[in-house]
Amino acid sequence: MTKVDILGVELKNPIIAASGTFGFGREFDEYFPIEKLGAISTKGLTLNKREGNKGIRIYETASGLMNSIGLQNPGVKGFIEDDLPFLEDKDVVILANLGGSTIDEYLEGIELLNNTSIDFIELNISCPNVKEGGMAFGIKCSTAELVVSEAKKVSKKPLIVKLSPNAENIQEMAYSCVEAGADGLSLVNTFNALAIDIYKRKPVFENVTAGLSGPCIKPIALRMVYEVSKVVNVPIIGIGGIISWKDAIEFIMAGATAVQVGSGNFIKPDITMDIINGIEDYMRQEGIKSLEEIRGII
Amino acid sequence: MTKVDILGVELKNPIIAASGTFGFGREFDEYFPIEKLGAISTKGLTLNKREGNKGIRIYETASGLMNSIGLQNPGVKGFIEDDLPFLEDKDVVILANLGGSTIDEYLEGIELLNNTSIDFIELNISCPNVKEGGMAFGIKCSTAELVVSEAKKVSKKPLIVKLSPNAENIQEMAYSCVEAGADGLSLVNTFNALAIDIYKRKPVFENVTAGLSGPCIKPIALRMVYEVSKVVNVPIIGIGGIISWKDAIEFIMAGATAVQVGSGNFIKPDITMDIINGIEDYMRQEGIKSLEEIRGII
Amino acid sequence: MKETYRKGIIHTNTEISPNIYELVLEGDFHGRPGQFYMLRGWEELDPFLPRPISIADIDSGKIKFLYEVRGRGTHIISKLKKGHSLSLLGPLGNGFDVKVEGKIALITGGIGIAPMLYLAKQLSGEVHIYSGFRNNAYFLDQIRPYVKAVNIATENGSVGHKGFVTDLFDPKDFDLVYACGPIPMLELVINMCKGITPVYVSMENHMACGIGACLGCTIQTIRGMERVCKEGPVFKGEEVVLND
Amino acid sequence: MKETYRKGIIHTNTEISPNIYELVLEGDFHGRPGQFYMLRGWEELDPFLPRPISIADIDSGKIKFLYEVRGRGTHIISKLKKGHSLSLLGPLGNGFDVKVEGKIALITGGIGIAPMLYLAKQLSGEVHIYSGFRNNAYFLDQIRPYVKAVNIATENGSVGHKGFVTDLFDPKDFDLVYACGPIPMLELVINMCKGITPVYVSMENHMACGIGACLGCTIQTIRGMERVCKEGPVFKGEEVVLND
Ligand SMILES: Cc1cc2nc3c(=O)[nH]c(=O)nc-3n(C[C@H](O)[C@H](O)[C@H](O)COP(=O)(O)OP(=O)(O)OC[C@H]3O[C@@H](n4cnc5c(N)ncnc54)[C@H](O)[C@@H]3O)c2cc1C
Ligand SMILES: Cc1cc2nc3c(=O)[nH]c(=O)nc-3n(C[C@H](O)[C@H](O)[C@H](O)COP(=O)(O)OP(=O)(O)OC[C@H]3O[C@@H](n4cnc5c(N)ncnc54)[C@H](O)[C@@H]3O)c2cc1C
Ligand SMILES: Cc1cc2nc3c(=O)[nH]c(=O)nc-3n(C[C@H](O)[C@H](O)[C@H](O)COP(=O)(O)O)c2cc1C
Ligand SMILES: Cc1cc2nc3c(=O)[nH]c(=O)nc-3n(C[C@H](O)[C@H](O)[C@H](O)COP(=O)(O)O)c2cc1C
Ligand code: FES
Ligand code: FES
Repeated sequence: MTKVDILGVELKNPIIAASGTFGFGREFDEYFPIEKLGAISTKGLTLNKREGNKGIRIYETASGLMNSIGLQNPGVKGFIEDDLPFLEDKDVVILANLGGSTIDEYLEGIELLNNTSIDFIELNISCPNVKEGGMAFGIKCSTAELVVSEAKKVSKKPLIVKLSPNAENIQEMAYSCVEAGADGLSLVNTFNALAIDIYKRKPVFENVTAGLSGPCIKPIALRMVYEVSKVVNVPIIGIGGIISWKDAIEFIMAGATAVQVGSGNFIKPDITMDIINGIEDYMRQEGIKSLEEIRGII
Repeated sequence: MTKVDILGVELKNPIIAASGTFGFGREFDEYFPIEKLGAISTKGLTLNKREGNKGIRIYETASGLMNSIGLQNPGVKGFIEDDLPFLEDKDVVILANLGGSTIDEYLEGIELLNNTSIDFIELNISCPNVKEGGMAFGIKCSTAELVVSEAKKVSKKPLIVKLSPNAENIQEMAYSCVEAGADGLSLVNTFNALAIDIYKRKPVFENVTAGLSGPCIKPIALRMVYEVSKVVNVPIIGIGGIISWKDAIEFIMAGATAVQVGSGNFIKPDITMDIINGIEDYMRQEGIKSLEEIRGII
Repeated sequence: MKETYRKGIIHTNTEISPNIYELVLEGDFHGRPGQFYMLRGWEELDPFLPRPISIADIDSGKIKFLYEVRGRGTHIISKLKKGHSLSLLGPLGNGFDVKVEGKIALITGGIGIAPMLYLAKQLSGEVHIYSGFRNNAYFLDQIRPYVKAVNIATENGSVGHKGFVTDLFDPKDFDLVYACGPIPMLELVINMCKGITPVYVSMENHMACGIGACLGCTIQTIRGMERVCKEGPVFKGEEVVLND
Repeated sequence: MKETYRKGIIHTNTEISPNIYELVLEGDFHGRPGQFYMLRGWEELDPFLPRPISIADIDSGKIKFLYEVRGRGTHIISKLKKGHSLSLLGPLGNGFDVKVEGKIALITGGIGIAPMLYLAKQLSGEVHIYSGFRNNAYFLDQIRPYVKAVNIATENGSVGHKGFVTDLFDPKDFDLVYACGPIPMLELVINMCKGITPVYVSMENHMACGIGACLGCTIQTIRGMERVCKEGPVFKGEEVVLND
């Protein structure tokens, strides 16, 4: 009943664990069988292993949190060798979330992933672009287009581009990415945000700003998904502050084919199971046979 | 000790009641003497009286709220006749918050306000621009520049431009507005956001989207104030989710000369008094003689 | 100066019917029938806004509220126990006029019964109450001593008339009608009374400030948009423009 | 399958020293000394994250926590009363190794004493505890029966030695040291023990998931970044890279 199709891949349900909040699934599999999820987006990978950022990495805000993990990850090769086999043993759809600070880095990463069993590449274009002086690929359409079109040329996997809410214009960004070859879009990544330690008179995070996520951003993320759904014809994965089945249904009604749950995993490791059950109950009560019936209905 | 100077006007303290959350001060004056505030920004005025929007106008979200009041206001003339006299009787600095959907509307409003005792015009450029097809003046630099430079030509009052966080690039927007003649900037206005009634299968608000405010947006607003303070040399008024003296100090450390308290007024009518007292205590404890010492210190 | 949010210490907080709670706070509170308080039963920022709740009764040193658990705010309040405190602001709004005479009908739907005990106590004319509920009648035992007649309707017929309370009521029998309840009921009552009996209705709307400043709670009236928290919550029936 | 967040019914929640609370929950909980639980004393979204708190003791049908009220989360928990419930996830982390022998020193600073009762109970060697506080000593009475010697230092000298607990302690006297407390104290203990006695420290960091997935709680070790919630909270002193 809850199953959805994304670019020919069937998900048991529209609930995907969001990148960076779910590791590679191992820890959560101790709390519930992760096969019950629609899909899993891996911790953000980069071509080479990264240690991540120093200093405070997590800071609580009103109904949300800021993070500055700095893409600590084992590198694409490390993932393929050490983490992918675990996921392959499970019957679960996999999005390999891939970041990079140069286009070459992305392309090499994609080439390594091409020969694996992952289902989708989720291209994270929010990482600081070293060549453009630290500005992320995901802010200006022109830079985003560049990386997406190159990635599309190389990728043998369906390419989902993960948009940043810091993009100058989310509709134009979505449109540009699709024109450049994106097979699907996921949005939003974290909002660029600031916190200050007023006694130290310094930013809380060593990098000054950090990424805001959680229920606090939901109303903005939902608006962006809605706006994007008006200008593109590819599947959209909605992300941002989803912690209940009601939130998930709102994103679907705004036009999303599936949704990702990120920070919500921190308040209850099996929150995704509650969400899936809630969606099933709701569909039964409302006599909805397929989520297609309500997708983009508003 | 807490006093601050904005463009030659002295405020007793850096706490300003934000537009639209404080009416014209009358209701709050029953709970505390509004003269204790640094300043008051009036309910958003338009040249002509407006009835505002139909349907639900207020909707609670996680640590915040969405509003779609639709600029219900008595019009500039109505304000001057019926509300300004009340404020003139009080020893309080006044920002007349002015919106408009055409440039002419703004200019006529400014001309009427020129001959009054108000201290600042706070130009709200987030209203939908009728000529540009509903897109707000505050999204693209080019449109913002146009209205600001025309307003500056006409205004005899210092002109503070209130920026929208929906601007494509907040730094470029700030820079453009100052180039176009803004004497100061205030930011942020509400974030464009969406909520859906999943049982009615319709947006909660008749206008589909509405403005998000409150503590949920604070980390993003603070980042924007910080970024803007790096590119302009005019006084900045920080706004967004301020509900405690600590929040206010964060905005000052990020570069703000003063701050506005909006949604916070809804959780306690005299919350601004708690904030002012808190700032005084903090300054004493930390041996700070003037807020200049910590402005933009991070 | 009016008083800002103050603490009220909980004396009792009892579920008197499924999902319906009676909350009694200790302290010296005041207010007129039909006025309300903004209640905050939490210190955190989520839920963000306080909740408007009518005065159900005021006695020396105590105030009573009657509330239905609907969403998160009322759920939290329902968990508070004796000795806990909550914050409240009020009294707010205009309230019902009690300096009236003649035969008066109070018409309520569901939790709309909340302001009626305090109102009935203060009215001097002959008061009849007509109360409709979904399944269970509640709070009427407390009101009974202050009214001439109690009429009950439930949707499932478990108590009183099976059907709507408006089936029981004839405006021609009364000089004045006060009503509180869901909009469709109020609309029906207003239409029934049109040209026959003056009717006043207590309106609801989402609120932020509760004191008239944010313009969030306005409804359409024949005079234009008016604030439920300030010009209301009690409006003359014929002046309210309902168009759902 | 591990158990997700479960409810614990509050048996007692007592302020045993200013701002220091002892919380006892009813239920069948398990865990090793040095392990912790994530606690959530609220259903709302603000505060958003659960709070990591060490196991202070486990008895049949009961678990004990000792916590200091620092910010909003611990403040809310401190207001909960008998009969209320809170949600908790655990046990989490590695914990202290209790299968050790010889003379063992437990060194604590402030609320770092929290895991030591449960630890002392399970250690079989000769245990001495060295506890530093700002003003008031607490929790030691409960620990006393399980240790050979109790040494106290307070910053203001009100109880025990005036000064730091590290003044009282000589690593040469011990075969093993377990420490928990503020970073500067841990750093000092690690340096004192270097090349003399093996020392294990319990580390703290802001946490989101508590189960090893978010990489929010990592600290630098000689092997690279490691997770306090998974590889820790107990680390071998010489392996921790401290550079404040
Ligand atoms: C003047 C006035 C008097 C009232 N008196 C009573 C009373 O005595 N007893 C009682 O049970 N209820 C009363 N209500 C309705 C009560 O305010 C709502 O049921 C309550 O706010 C719902 O909050 P919640 O946390 O349960 O729901 P949520 O769904 O969590 O509320 C979310 C937001 O919507 C608002 N909201 C939701 N429903 C309503 C509503 N029907 N009216 C106004 N705001 C709403 C809430 O205040 C909050 O801001 C009154 C409303 C008004 C305007
Ligand atoms: C493994 C471990 C075991 C702990 N055991 C205990 C214990 O037994 N007793 C006790 O009193 N304290 C213990 N702490 C510290 C305790 O977690 C913090 O004091 C508490 O989280 C502060 O929350 P708050 O709501 O009071 O503060 P707030 O300032 O509201 O907290 C805001 C955020 O910062 C985090 N945070 C703030 N300070 C700390 C800190 N020192 N360590 C970790 N996160 C922090 C909070 O968890 C929260 O996410 C332990 C910490 C860890 C990591
Ligand atoms: C701790 C943490 C780490 C994250 N790491 C990544 C990442 O590596 N790659 C990525 O694309 N997004 C990452 N994100 C963003 C989330 O996948 C998600 O887009 C965002 O948090 C918004 O969703 P939420 O509000 O449900 O958390 C991270 C988020 C958090 C909180
Ligand atoms: C109910 C409401 C009405 C508002 N009306 C106006 C307005 O008329 N003009 C304006 O410039 N801003 C208006 N705002 C925006 C606030 O002035 C402020 O910029 C915004 O709410 C962010 O601050 P906060 O998080 O402290 O509320 C309104 C905000 C709210 C909540
Ligand atoms: S609630 Fe703000 S005007 Fe009524
Ligand atoms: S708290 Fe998430 S990895 Fe430790």
